[in-house]
Amino acid sequence: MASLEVELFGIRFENPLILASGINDKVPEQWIRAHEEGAGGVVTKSIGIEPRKGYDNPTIVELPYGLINAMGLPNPGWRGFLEMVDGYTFDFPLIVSIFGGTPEEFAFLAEKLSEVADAFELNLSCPHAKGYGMEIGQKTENVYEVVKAVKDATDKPVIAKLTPNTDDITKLGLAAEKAGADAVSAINTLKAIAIDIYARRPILSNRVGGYSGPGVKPVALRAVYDLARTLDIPVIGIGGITTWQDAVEFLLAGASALQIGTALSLRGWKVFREISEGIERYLEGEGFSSVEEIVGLALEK
Amino acid sequence: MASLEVELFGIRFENPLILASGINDKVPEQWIRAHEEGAGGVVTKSIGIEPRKGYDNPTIVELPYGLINAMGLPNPGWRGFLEMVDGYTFDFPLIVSIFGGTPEEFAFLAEKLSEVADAFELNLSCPHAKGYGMEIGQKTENVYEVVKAVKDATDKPVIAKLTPNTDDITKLGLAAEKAGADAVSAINTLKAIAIDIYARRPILSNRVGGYSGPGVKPVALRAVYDLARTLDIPVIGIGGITTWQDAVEFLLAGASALQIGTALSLRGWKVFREISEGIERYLEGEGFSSVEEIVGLALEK
Amino acid sequence: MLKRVELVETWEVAKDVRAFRFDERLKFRPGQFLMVWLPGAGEKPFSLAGEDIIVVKRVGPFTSRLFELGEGDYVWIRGPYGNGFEARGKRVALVAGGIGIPPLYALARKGGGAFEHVTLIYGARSKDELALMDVEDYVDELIITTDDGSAGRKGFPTDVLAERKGEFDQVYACGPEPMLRAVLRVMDYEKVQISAERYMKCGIGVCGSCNLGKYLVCRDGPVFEGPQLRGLL
Amino acid sequence: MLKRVELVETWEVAKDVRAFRFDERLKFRPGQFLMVWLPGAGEKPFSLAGEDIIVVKRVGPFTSRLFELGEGDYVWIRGPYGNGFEARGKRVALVAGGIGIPPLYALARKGGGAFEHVTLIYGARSKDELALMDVEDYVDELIITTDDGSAGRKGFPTDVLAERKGEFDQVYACGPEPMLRAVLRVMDYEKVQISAERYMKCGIGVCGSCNLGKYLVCRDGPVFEGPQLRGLL
Repeated sequence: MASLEVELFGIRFENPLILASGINDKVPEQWIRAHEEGAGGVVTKSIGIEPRKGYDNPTIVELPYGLINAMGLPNPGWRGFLEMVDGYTFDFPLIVSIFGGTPEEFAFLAEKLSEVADAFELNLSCPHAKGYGMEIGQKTENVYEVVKAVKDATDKPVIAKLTPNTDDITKLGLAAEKAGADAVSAINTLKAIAIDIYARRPILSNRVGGYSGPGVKPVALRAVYDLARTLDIPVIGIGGITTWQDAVEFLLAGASALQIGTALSLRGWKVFREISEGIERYLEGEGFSSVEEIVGLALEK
Repeated sequence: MASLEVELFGIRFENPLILASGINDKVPEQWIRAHEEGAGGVVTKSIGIEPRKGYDNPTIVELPYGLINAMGLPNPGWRGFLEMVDGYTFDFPLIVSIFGGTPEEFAFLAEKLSEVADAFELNLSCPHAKGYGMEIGQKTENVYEVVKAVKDATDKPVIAKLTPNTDDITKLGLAAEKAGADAVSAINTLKAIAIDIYARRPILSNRVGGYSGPGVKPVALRAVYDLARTLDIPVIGIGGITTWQDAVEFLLAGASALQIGTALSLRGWKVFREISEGIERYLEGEGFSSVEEIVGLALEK
Repeated sequence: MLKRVELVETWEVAKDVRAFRFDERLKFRPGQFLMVWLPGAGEKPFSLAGEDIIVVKRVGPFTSRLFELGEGDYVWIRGPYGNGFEARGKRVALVAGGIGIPPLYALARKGGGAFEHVTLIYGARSKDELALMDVEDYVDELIITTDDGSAGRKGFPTDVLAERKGEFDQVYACGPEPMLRAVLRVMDYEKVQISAERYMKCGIGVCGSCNLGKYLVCRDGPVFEGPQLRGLL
Repeated sequence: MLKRVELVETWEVAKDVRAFRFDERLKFRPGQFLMVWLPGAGEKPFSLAGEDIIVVKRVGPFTSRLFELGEGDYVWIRGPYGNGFEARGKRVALVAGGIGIPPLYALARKGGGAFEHVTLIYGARSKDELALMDVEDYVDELIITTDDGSAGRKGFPTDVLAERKGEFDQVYACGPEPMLRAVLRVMDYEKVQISAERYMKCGIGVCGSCNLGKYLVCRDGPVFEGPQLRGLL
């Protein structure tokens, strides 16, 4: 039987499928359930300094090929987060997503949350929160500074989550790598909007939002392919992964692990097991014994 | 009956639907047919200095939600183009797309082709041709220089076709406007790739290509919305427009005219009439007398 | 996908409670809900009382705005979402509290055929808050309770349920959380389906706002089987 | 969408012409074509000779690479594309030249039921270039011509057509362009369907490479009615 196990930055994952940040991952019970349902690891909702309520509804638009969302980074703040996880233990890797407005804020959060996080994912890419995410992460110098500050503040592995809303994502990846990031993850959502033709206005209360789901897959796959060709550190693939074939494409493009988000809304919890089983059948059918053997095979051609 | 007529930079279009560059527009017979089938205007395939054969096949990948292509700017060169159109006259606006590696090349082409072009569209955005298109058009200074050089070389209206593969498309739009562009068009295709999981290699001979079709619509609509909020010159909307509802969304987002490309491959020539008729029904049902009345209505909310 | 629908009828069914009928007949299961968008005012979830009806209590700015709308006005909907009740049992009780009535009204109307005998136990704070509509036509027995005794029996619907629970194969409940907890305790979490409520935003299992332990009310619910809720409610 | 298929049989049908059968049965109309991708070698269009067969002449690097493949090897296909022949007429002639035979072979096999009498007029440069396969089983009359007289009648298939055109309700033709032009002239562009060829790249109406006047061979064709081709061929 082909092995689905992967190891990244010294952490073992039962399989390469990780619950993406911001999807059904508000509380510990949901993280535990994700693992029960077949996820190899979990990224939490992004945690900031202060509690945030998030935007008013509508916060999501359903499209034929995905979703546009502008949640507004709702989160309990780091204190609330620590209270929330108090007393829980997790038998799977828990990656804590953090966001801040400055390198210092990121570093502060990493320090405060190092006890509970197996690794950190830095949200340098949320496209719809003023002063956070993409607004910081579109500049290579900021990516560098934030990663560096966090690396100085924690011994835990650090993943820089990058934005595709840029001319060349590899520049952002190189900045993260140079600053000591242990991995990059890509992509966060694409800048988008939806307008209702009868209301004649943007649907989201925030007007604009981030696009995810099957429709962004070709863009995400390209980002992963470009990053994997350029960087030495591992790339975690995110963006529209909905079927096991999608997952295999990302692995072949150089992703060492994958995050699943929107597919969970489209297809339910079963998506983790379906994708895992599909990858396993593929590996066996094509004569591979481990998922790690196929990572990046399409880069050589 | 609601009017579909629009006027842009002094040119009247029977309706706002224009055949996009690079789709079934190699020869004059195809442009004439596009008009017969209901297009209000036509943009030609991009014309350069020298003839180019384009890339080897595969040059296209069909996806569930669109296409990825890397044609490689095949074209007969400006001399071949002039020979090809010799003797033809057109009773609809003919917009000639041009590409060059420098502002001087763009200006040269505009000068040589001014006799046959009702307007020019500058290809500052093709994402898969080394030294051309996006490689130039991702930098605001280049956009400015190219537009300026072309404006100095021709009296015909000049449209800058912008790339979405950037952190903020409005910066490119502002550069074009400042240089005297008469309009911008957006978006060109998104950087993308497709990998065959059994061949374990990129499908396109050029490996990477540009993504178009329904899946890019939310990104294109956002680009148009942002541009229309920022610029004083008209915006021509392009990107995944497949149904009349899509077309209305773009108009409400601030597009003064629209280009149809991939939908022609997906749905055939009938797409022009279907979209026109849909817009007309919408205008009448919602109490508007002209398509120009709805341009940008969603910007105010 | 969001869809604009036109209101064809609206009427008052109790104090600060109105019914809204729109021009679109939805395929739905009782217990499922819609997201309703009023441009400029927001978007909220409402349980379907019928294939084309929602019943709404005025509680804040959104519902106040909705109450201003009448025939010919538009609302935007997406859904139905969630799982809905599973019609099960022959002699059943529907236990409704306050504005928890709409999904049970829908169940009485739509699920009626599958049941042999339906008892609706419906409680409200006072007489003028009872949103009965024509529910009497669809149940075999109607028992009203009010907190203040202004109609029916003074007390809670769960008082009635506690006395008669032995009669029912299945109990269906929707209402304020204290009532739902009481129903679960009375039934010892067995033979009961509960339509739960949590603060819902996206409605489609993305934002995670509506979690109830490891469940999401929008996706795993809003209807839960009693045993699922042990330790949670 | 691209799909990998396995070759289950390949065999020589004439000099430098091989048939390839794969493990996927396609729903198709005779005249429709596939795009065939060989990773690393390129992608080319081929007319379907059957639901699972293409017949290929070795003409360059791509086809040479294809000729190296045998049972158990893979090719990647997308399609079928294009419009295909419309089976019409009772007494019909199929006029094939050289490697123009596959779509007419398919028409003889699949369209046979609709026809009362099928005459295949098949010309090649010489005997060893005739890719007949088992087409004789599917036609009522087979007339061979060769340019050098090494088989059948010396001359062109259009010589035969010119003599006998009065017998046919409908003529179906595929082959080199001079032959197609001759067929069109013989028939005066009436009662004839022509499968045309142009340099095809995308196969799906995007690139415009395969234009034939205002038509695209990949989308409006490859089969054209005679009158459409007036002034074009």
